[in-house]
Amino acid sequence: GSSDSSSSSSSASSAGSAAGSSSAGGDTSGSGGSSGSNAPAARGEITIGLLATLTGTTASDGQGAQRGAELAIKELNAAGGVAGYTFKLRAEDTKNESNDVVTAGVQNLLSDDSVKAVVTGYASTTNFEINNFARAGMVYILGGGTAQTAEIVGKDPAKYPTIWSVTPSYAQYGTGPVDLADQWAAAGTWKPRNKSAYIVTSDNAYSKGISTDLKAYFGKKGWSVVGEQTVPFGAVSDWGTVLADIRSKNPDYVVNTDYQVSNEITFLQQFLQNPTKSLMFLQYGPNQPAWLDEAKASGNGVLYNNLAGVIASDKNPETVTLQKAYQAAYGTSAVDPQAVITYQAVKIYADALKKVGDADKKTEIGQAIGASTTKAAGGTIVFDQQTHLAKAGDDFVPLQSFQIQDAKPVLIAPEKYAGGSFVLPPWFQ
Amino acid sequence: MTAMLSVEGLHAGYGRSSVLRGIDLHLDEGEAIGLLGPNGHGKTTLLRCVSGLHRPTAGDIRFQGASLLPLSPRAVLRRGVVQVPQGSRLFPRMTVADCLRLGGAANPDRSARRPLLDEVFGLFPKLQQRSAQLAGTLSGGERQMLSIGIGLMAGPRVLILDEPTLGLAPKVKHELADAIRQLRGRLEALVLVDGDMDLVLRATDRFYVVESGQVVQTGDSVAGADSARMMSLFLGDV
Amino acid sequence: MDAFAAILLSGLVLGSLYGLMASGLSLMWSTLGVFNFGHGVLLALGAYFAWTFTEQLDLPVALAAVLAVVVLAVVGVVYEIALVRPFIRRENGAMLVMVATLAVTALVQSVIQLLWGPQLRRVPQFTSASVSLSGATVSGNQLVALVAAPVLVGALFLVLKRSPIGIAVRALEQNRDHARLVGIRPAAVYVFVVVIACVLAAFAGVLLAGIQFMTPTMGDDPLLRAFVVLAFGGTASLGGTLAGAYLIGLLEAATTYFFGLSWSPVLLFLAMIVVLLLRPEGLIRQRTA
Amino acid sequence: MGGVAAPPADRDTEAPLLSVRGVSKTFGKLAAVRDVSFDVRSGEVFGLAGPNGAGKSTLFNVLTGVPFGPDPGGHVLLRGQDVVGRPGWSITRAGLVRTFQTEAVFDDLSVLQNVRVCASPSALGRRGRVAEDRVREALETVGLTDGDAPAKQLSLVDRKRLMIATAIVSRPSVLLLDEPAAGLEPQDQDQLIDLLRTINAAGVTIILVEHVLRVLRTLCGRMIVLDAGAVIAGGAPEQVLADPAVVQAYLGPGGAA
Amino acid sequence: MAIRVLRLLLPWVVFAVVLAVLPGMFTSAHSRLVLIQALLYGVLAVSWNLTLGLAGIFNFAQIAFFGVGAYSSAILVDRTGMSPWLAMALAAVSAALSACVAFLPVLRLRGIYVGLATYVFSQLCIYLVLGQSDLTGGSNGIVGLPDMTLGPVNFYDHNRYGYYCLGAVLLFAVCAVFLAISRSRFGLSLVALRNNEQLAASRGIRRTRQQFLAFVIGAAAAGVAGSYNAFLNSVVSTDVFGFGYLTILLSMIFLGGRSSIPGTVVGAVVITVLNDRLSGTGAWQQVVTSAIILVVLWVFPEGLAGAGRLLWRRVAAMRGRDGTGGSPTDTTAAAVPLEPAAAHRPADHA
Ligand SMILES: Nc1ncnc2c1ncn2[C@@H]1O[C@H](COP(=O)(O)OP(=O)(O)OP(=O)(O)O)[C@@H](O)[C@H]1O
Ligand SMILES: Nc1ncnc2c1ncn2[C@@H]1O[C@H](COP(=O)(O)OP(=O)(O)OP(=O)(O)O)[C@@H](O)[C@H]1O
Ligand SMILES: [Mg+2]
Ligand SMILES: [Mg+2]
Repeated sequence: GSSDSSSSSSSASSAGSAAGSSSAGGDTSGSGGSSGSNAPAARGEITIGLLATLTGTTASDGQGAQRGAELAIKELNAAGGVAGYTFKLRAEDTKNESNDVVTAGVQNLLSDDSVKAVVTGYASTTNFEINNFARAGMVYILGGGTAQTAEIVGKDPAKYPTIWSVTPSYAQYGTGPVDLADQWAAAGTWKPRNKSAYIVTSDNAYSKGISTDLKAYFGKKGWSVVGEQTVPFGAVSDWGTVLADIRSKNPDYVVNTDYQVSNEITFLQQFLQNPTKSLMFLQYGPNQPAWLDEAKASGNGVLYNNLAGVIASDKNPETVTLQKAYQAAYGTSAVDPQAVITYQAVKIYADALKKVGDADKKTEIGQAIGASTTKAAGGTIVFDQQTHLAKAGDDFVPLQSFQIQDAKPVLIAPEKYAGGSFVLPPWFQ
Repeated sequence: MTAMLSVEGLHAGYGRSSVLRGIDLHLDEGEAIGLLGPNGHGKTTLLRCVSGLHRPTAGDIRFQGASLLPLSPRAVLRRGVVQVPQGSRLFPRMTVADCLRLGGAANPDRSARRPLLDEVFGLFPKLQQRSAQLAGTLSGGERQMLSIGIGLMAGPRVLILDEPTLGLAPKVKHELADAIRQLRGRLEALVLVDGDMDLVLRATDRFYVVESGQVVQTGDSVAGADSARMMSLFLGDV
Repeated sequence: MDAFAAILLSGLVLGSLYGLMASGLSLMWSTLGVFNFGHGVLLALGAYFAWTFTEQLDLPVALAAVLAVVVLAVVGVVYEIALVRPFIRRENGAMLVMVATLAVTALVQSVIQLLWGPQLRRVPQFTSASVSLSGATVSGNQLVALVAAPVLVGALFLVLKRSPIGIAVRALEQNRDHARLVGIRPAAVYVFVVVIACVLAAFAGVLLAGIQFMTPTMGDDPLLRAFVVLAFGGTASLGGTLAGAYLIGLLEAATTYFFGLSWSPVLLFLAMIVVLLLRPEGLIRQRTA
Repeated sequence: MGGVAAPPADRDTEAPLLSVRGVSKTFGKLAAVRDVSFDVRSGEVFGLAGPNGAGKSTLFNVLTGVPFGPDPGGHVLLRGQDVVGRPGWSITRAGLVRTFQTEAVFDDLSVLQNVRVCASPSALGRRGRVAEDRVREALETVGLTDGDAPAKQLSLVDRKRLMIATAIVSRPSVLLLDEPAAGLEPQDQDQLIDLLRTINAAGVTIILVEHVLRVLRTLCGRMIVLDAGAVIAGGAPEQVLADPAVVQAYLGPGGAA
Repeated sequence: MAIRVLRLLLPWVVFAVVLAVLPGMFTSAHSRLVLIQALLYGVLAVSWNLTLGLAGIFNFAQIAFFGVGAYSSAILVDRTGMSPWLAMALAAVSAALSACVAFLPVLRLRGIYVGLATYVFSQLCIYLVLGQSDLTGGSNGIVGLPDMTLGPVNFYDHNRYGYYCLGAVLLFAVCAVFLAISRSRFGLSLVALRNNEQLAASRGIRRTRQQFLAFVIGAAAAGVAGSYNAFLNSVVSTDVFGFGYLTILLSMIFLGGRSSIPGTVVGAVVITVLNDRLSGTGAWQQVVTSAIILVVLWVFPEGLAGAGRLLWRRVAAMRGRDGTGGSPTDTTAAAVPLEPAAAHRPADHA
């Protein structure tokens, strides 16, 4: 019966009806093609490519990314498509982000004539595929590795009209935690003893970049960084020596930029065995549902922030919509940050396609994307023309800061969306 | 009366080359037989078949009426058929004592282990002196003694010795020949393969000559010792 | 003083974890002469089974761990029959087994992903007990590892040193034909060894799954670490392996404290070369027979 | 210690080809070789006998630089040059070549390749032609005809032949043979004797470790007997084998029959 | 004699023709890329086979040599603007130099210990790359390397036709060189050392020197492969040192058959194509590929080369029965014994 429904749905969708939703459900590879026979080629089903780590160590990220793109496509098709096009997804597995595999995946998408745009949460560690897509004039909307993206695009933005990042520069990660602490100190909610900070870094580009920025910014704001430790990238099962050093330095503020969920759980738990009176900031990890599930009440008091993912506030209507749709499709309202990226990317592409009207005019579509303003679950996406990254800031994509309170994340900044305010962590009592 | 051990029409080979081509022989209780024959004509292969290390392609091997062919080397050993292999590297990184212990572990009769060990040390005092040395560092002759010692520790009913005197100094060879004669008393039967024809003929009752994978001659050891044909076959013309 | 205690405890905890992982590997190497690349994925498999028993069947962790170990013991039998037995007697048997275990690693990792999905998961810790030593604390599974590693590996060491099965294992490795002639059944010994290795891997997996999140590839990192441990401590004996594990653990703890952890492989390699230059017989005294 | 003095070199003014001076080797408490001295003249066949474990193979190991346990003591002068402490390959290239007690050949190579790989001292040598001639000559000498046969499939006798071929192809000045006749039947022993005579006649000095007395008697001009690492007798075979100390330690009551 | 030469050359001519014809048959960018990756893996696997297969050394540093080659050419091109061709040549040199370091432990170690030490060496390379981020770009890697060109021809054009040709030439060259080595006395000495080191030493073969040469030659080839890979993807990052390469290459070598060059090449092609065919199936890709490898190992422990030999023997036997072929002076018999034991029946030595 399913083949019946899909053929009927594709003809229906080409007629602009909403009935197409039944086929877009879970079928990502898509049988496709049958609609092309009775519709003009330019108005048939087109493919959106996805690069994602569907297997391997970070498979859960890859699946998140796939869900986001799938959901967006399902919604678009349900709404009757865009400019006469309906969409299907073609996912390429980038496994462990090795260059050969990424090159092959990129090539597969580029050689598939029905692919008109490619989205990704992240595809490679270096984002080198940007060059391949730019050379082929393919629309490529990505999320992670913003420093690499800015580095590649920034040299000659004109060469990359079709490359855009829905994630803003990570620069704010390097300032946000410091600014907040200064605010609390000024407001008297928290009294630092000597404005000392301790930074733990994991040996990878992301963590190192943020730690470097933080260190500089701490210094600029009159803090002293009393200690720094770098741990190897990968699972760290014992933080004893790092914590010993922290205890001996007894800083006001501890920042751990090792974003890996399990490392941050272990770090916190081992810290709590004998805590110092320090604020505890953990980079990114607590955003993951798995972190909260595991930490539960022991996470109370922990600070973290996020540039990706939905704005965790009912005050943002797009968030509510996305959460509902996600709940309906996948049975959870905890939208994976990777899903937010690809969901937004597909939607932004669709809007640009609507404007241009022809999926093959990729450069025009790219330019339309660059000029677009999109209110989305993660904030308002406007692109910086120099780096092709989304702009950061409270009116654009905000840096959301959270504190765990009563085993739940509470958004404490920016003011605009905040649902609560900072309290002293329990270990200060 | 059926023979204690009998080999009937045995064929065996390695890959495509056939080594044994229909061997027939038998061993009665209380008997010692010798296998003679030029190098590389299948004696060792025959013995490997008996102890279950090598699967023959045709024929049968029976021990006290029951076929040994389906049995694993361990099961053959449990029936009391113990083989001392030719030119073994032994267990190079185990001590002499451990090697002997290993041999003893194969002996179902625990209480016999201690006396057996004494017996082995009596036979080869050198092993006792060297009992803490690694087997891999023994001299060629010492290794040969240890190999026999391991076999004896298993408490054999039928002992099969494959070239036990290979590389032994004359004196030890004589001692070993004496030891083999002594052993005969405690064993139910003995099979001896050795290059030293003299020794074989002196230590056994009957002999078989194996050539090109077949028994070409058999006879009484005492008579064989005089046989002109034997002399010409093996001693060459000195 | 605090720092010293922290480094010591940390080093011991890491050493115990590494020791548990490396000893299974070293056991198979020193007895069968093969390198088991599948050790990491066996560890993951143990963890996933333990997770299923705790979460799906609601069993207490200790029971789940025991069940997981039992399941892995059964897996070990299959593993031996499918991956070791068919190859080990062949020419280049060691390399064939190595490649077969590599292939099965990829296979089982994918199967885990297909069966359990890629979500991050954790197994509850065995205990919430903790022990402090002048400010440094070990708790939960770390504590269990600290105690279990020397006990388990020590027990295994004794078994291999003293028991008949231990002698049989060594004999088989050194001379297969002669070992069979003294009544050793290679199949039984191989199964024994592989099962023990699997059991050790499963136990390490359950411990680790309480400390960090589980992924199908969770065993890769420990496997690589065990590699380094073996390079340093040698595979000649379990004692050496355990010593190597503690050495690496302490070195890691100390280098983290003083330089940051990333430098320990570099230091290790340098140490290795220095050792080699100082000790002409090599890292591990090898006897040429 | 020292045991009986080694047979004095003849009155030839010519210096001995190989001169072993006070060589010892100990493993822990065990002195496997103790203060052994003897001279070997160019062109002779020199016998070395002694009970099992007397230290004959160990002595060979010392002479040919097999790295084994602690460093040996004493000097081994080959044409006046001390070779003790030099690596095995370099001693071989200096002309001191040995065979092992077990018939060792390279199993994965063919007969021809086995000899070829041993032919040139430098394996990358450019003197291909000369070496090929020598390879053929060595195989002819030992009587191996099928060069393409894989070494793995050789019979014991042929393995021994091949082992000798690989040793003589580099035209050693001294050839050390460790029990070449072990496990051979009388006929094959005779062939071996002939072979060694041929090799010796071609100018190769031979040191022969053997338990088969017939071979020793037939081939050797002089011999020594080791016991417990030390030389207990030396001289012409007939005389040495009648020596009561030798009978007591080595030959046993059966004597040299 | 002429027939002999012809027989010797024939497989090479066929090989060259196949290499030349393939791109004409597979023109799509996708299949072209698959072919190119097969070539790359082929080069790497054959180069690894020198130490792993022929010399029997557990050398796990080959991937490090590959990575060093990739990085050094990327750095040279990126920092100095050097021509990629020169950089590729220098990649061979730098990989060979790194082999000198990796060889240090091999001086004293044997067997699996060599594997452990060389593995640690490749880990060390990763840390050096990450540590020297000013030079290497650290974990950002080096992105945007220029395409290789020859005169007016850009290798990226026409679906990377140029890269294909270069890869084909490299593979052909590597195979030819390595076959020559395995037949040479140098190659024989490596086998001799693998079989019996003590005996080899007593025959004047210098283990350290011969194995060192094998290391360095293999490393140089791997370095070139690394450089090729860097320009092909126009990026280098630490994944060139990754465990992934190790696994995939080992599968190729053993699927194809360890000491056989054609086997290794076929193994590389099979695995690459298989991975590509299954790339849409998620985790099933690994399941199927690994299962196939296991089955081949079970059935043909000598890999596809072993299977091929078996087949060839069957065919030869059939031809023999027909009386149409298999002349008694068949010279290929030296390399592939058709009737190994028949000539050595015991009776022959009586
Ligand atoms: N593992 C093997 N693979 C192939 N051929 C073998 C194998 N073992 C022995 N052979 C061959 O089988 C034949 C018989 O060998 P076997 O060892 O049985 O002879 P033997 O009579 O015991 O000789 P010896 O007196 O030398 O001990 C020989 O030609 C030998 O080359
Ligand atoms: N590495 C070692 N460690 C300890 N002892 C050793 C070592 N190598 C040899 N030995 C001992 O040194 C003595 C001399 O051994 P060697 O092999 O030289 O004897 P041999 O004269 O060749 O005897 P055979 O005639 O039996 O071959 C033996 O007792 C042996 O056990
Ligand atoms: Mg035999
Ligand atoms: Mg000896």
